[in-house]
Amino acid sequence: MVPEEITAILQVFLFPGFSFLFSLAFFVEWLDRKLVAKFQNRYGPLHVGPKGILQPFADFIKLLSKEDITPAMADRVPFIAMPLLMLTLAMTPLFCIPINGCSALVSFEGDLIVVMFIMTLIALLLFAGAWVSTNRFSTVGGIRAGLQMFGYEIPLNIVMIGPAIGAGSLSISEIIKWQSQGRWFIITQPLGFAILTICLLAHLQVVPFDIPEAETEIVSGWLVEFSGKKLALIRLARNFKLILAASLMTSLYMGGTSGLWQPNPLTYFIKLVVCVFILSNLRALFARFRIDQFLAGVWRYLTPLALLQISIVEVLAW
Amino acid sequence: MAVTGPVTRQAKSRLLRIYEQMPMPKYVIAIGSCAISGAPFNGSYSIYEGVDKVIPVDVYVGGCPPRPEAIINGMLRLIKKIGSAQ
Amino acid sequence: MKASNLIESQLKDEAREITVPRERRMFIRIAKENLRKSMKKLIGLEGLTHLSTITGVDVGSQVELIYHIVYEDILVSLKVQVSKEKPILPTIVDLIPGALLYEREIHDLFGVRFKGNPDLSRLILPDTWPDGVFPLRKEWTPERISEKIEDNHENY
Amino acid sequence: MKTIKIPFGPQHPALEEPINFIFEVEEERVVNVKPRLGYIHRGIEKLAENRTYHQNVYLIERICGICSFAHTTCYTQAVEELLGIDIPERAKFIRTITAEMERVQNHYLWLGLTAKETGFETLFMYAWRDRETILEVLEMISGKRVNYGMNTIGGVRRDILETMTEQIEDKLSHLEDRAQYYKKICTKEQTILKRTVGVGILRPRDALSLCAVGPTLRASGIPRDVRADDPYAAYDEVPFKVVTYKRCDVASRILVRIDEILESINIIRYALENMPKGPIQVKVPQRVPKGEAVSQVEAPRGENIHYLKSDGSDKPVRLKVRAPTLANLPPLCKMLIDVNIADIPVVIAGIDPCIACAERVMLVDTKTKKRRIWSGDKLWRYSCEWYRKK
Repeated sequence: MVPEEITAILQVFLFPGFSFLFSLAFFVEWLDRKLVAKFQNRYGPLHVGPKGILQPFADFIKLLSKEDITPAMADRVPFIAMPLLMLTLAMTPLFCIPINGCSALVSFEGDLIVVMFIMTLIALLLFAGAWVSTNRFSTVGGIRAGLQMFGYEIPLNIVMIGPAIGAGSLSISEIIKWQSQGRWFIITQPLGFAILTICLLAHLQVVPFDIPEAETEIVSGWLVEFSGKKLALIRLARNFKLILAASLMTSLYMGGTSGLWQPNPLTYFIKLVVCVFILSNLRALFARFRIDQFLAGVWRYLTPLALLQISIVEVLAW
Repeated sequence: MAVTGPVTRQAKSRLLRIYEQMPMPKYVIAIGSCAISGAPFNGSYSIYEGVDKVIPVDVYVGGCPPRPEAIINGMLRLIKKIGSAQ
Repeated sequence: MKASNLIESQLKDEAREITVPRERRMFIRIAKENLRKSMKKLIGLEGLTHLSTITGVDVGSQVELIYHIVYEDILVSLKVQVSKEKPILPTIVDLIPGALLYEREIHDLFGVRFKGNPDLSRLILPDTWPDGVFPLRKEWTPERISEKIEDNHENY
Repeated sequence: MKTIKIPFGPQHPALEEPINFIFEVEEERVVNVKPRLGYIHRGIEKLAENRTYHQNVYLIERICGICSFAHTTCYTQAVEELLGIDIPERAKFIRTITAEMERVQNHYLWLGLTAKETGFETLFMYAWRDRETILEVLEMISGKRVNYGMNTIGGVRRDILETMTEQIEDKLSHLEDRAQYYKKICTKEQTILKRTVGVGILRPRDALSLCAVGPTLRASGIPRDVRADDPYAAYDEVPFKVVTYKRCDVASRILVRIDEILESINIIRYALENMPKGPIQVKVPQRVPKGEAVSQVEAPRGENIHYLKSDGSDKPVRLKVRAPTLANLPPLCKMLIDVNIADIPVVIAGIDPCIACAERVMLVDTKTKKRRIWSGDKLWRYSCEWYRKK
């Protein structure tokens, strides 16, 4: 085993790899729940571990121990496969995000396109999972998820291309290197950053746009039939989606790991926390939109604004 | 599963259905004297005297309505019971 | 007391007997036949008429229905009696659409059928309730009811 | 109307009837609605016939957890009218004060739940936190948070002492500026307006013909309020304004209820200042003379009617109770016509149903005649069960 391979394996499994991402997932969920609780004037998780930090981990274990029901009507194989697929798909793009130093584990020209493709795949998978679990709620939830996806996909992808044009390359690591001279895209393309946040909220199905899982209307939308281990994996996948969203915001618009001094994971971590703060702040401020209001809003405002942003970037090549 | 209020004849079938839909392990806590014994509505033609006539109950919380502290106490007992059963 | 004189003048030919226990209350007993006529008159009065509810009372061989109507600030109660054997009354849903649920409730608990009511399906009692058992009638004592119910749907 | 969190225990609104709506739907639009009640029918009227008048006070109090004081006031007034006694002035004032406090508590609870229906968690948490302050006041006066047990035939069982007044005073002022704050939010916050303006329209003509009551009626511009039309307790001595709004939709129902909170707080303040001294209860015989009485009360949700018939014994011959929610059901069905499916919970919450709105919504698709049963929201089932954990 040649030292490089060992370090590569170590990197994949240990530091910016699985174990780090797992603990980051639980930490991010805890942070999100604590922040939203603070906004809503209540405590949030308290008892498990210091300040409740182990609460998400405890929930995960509890869900694993719960009985795992597969509804008789649902077709078994896709129903069981769906949570696993969702977890893997949610995790893979994280390897393209540079966490340790300036280049990610997997960085090649065009990995931004791969990330975008995988994010669309997740949304599609969600629709398939809902359709497979043959429950009236989940079918309606799935249709709403599908509709919502049509809404936010286009502005999301356009706005993610913005920084790539600005930095002249399609690889996230290059974009970060370009931004490391202090020219963060959030300053040059503030509109792009705003649209990216809104679309990521819709991607994460978080309150203003949690239409597919509206508790008061359709119990919990497409999630309703999953229980036990499957639900645990889906919730974990959701945490990874949150990390993905936050790290996209940091690396594309706020210079990822590059900061005032030598690029290191600490700056990335701080910016990640800032982005999670922004996301949960928005989450606590709004009521839920109806699906037709959401679509109307997106097609009337978000998409033209995104096109405007791209044209500005194209013309001025900031 | 937390059950409050009297179990009426009409609602019994739904209570049973939900009880069966719950994934194992199942625990039931009956909150309020209506749930325990039908309290002031005893003798009415349309209620069952207490939830335990319909489904097995683990913890009873008395009071009409029970105070918040009484409910929290009931929950803690339930957690202790779950712990010991594990 | 302008409003109460107005009502008295309107309904004096149908009314068998008018009692005024206290101000802003009025009980008027009318025959079954001119229930709709007096109801039309009451609604005809300008100003705000609003049917609060219909109460059923079991008075020995008859079932007495009391229509509580609020006009201006007076609560008028029209009392109509109908025999238990042939409990049929004309409906007032076309005059006051709000009466639909009250008539269904009275039908459930007293067994009074309202001719012309579009839908008299079960409102309050469970679907498995045996027909013919009207809980609020005096002859159905709680014991008789529970014993009738037990043998009716033990399969539940 | 409750959530699955543990602290919302039974003192959460003990709702009257979980209801089953049958909607006929064309794609997203609701075409026809048919309500089905009975999930919580406890046969109270039959029970009341074999209990003495004093035992009935406890039974009537448990009809609905939130407007329990309105029910007992209505019942005791009917009995007092039959007995022909007049309760002491001070008792009347205490009844008015407690009734208004119950209204404030109910409206805060309703504000939180409507926010929950539109998905606005934060406002839900805030409204319910403020509701705790009024619950503390009620607990200080009556010893219990919800079914206070204050009312008895012939007066009130507990007195509001001088020492309590300034505590009540500063809690009221806190509640008042919270209500102002919520009013500002509910008129400016875009997301709430988007979900409530123009939703669940009830025109004044329909409201009248379908006999709507309470805030639902007043939100369609009709100033009908039992406290003004048929004053009971001390309402004839206390000046107050009947709140109405013209816009006939859920947004105007929100504003009507918030204004009523402010109005109630003024009533409480006025009543506390000039409450006469004197006894709070009058001795009452066991037997009630023969006769019948109808009494009306403005419960937080609308007009409450009790009909009482007695035959001289110590048990009533007939006691009829009509809660405001039953009167608001036909208008609700009218409002639900051609409403978007996603708005159904918001419109139902609009009339503040004293029903678990555990509506088992059955969607009958008119085209395909396919009947899809949607257990609208298993979490909200009142009489059956709450999920212990989401």
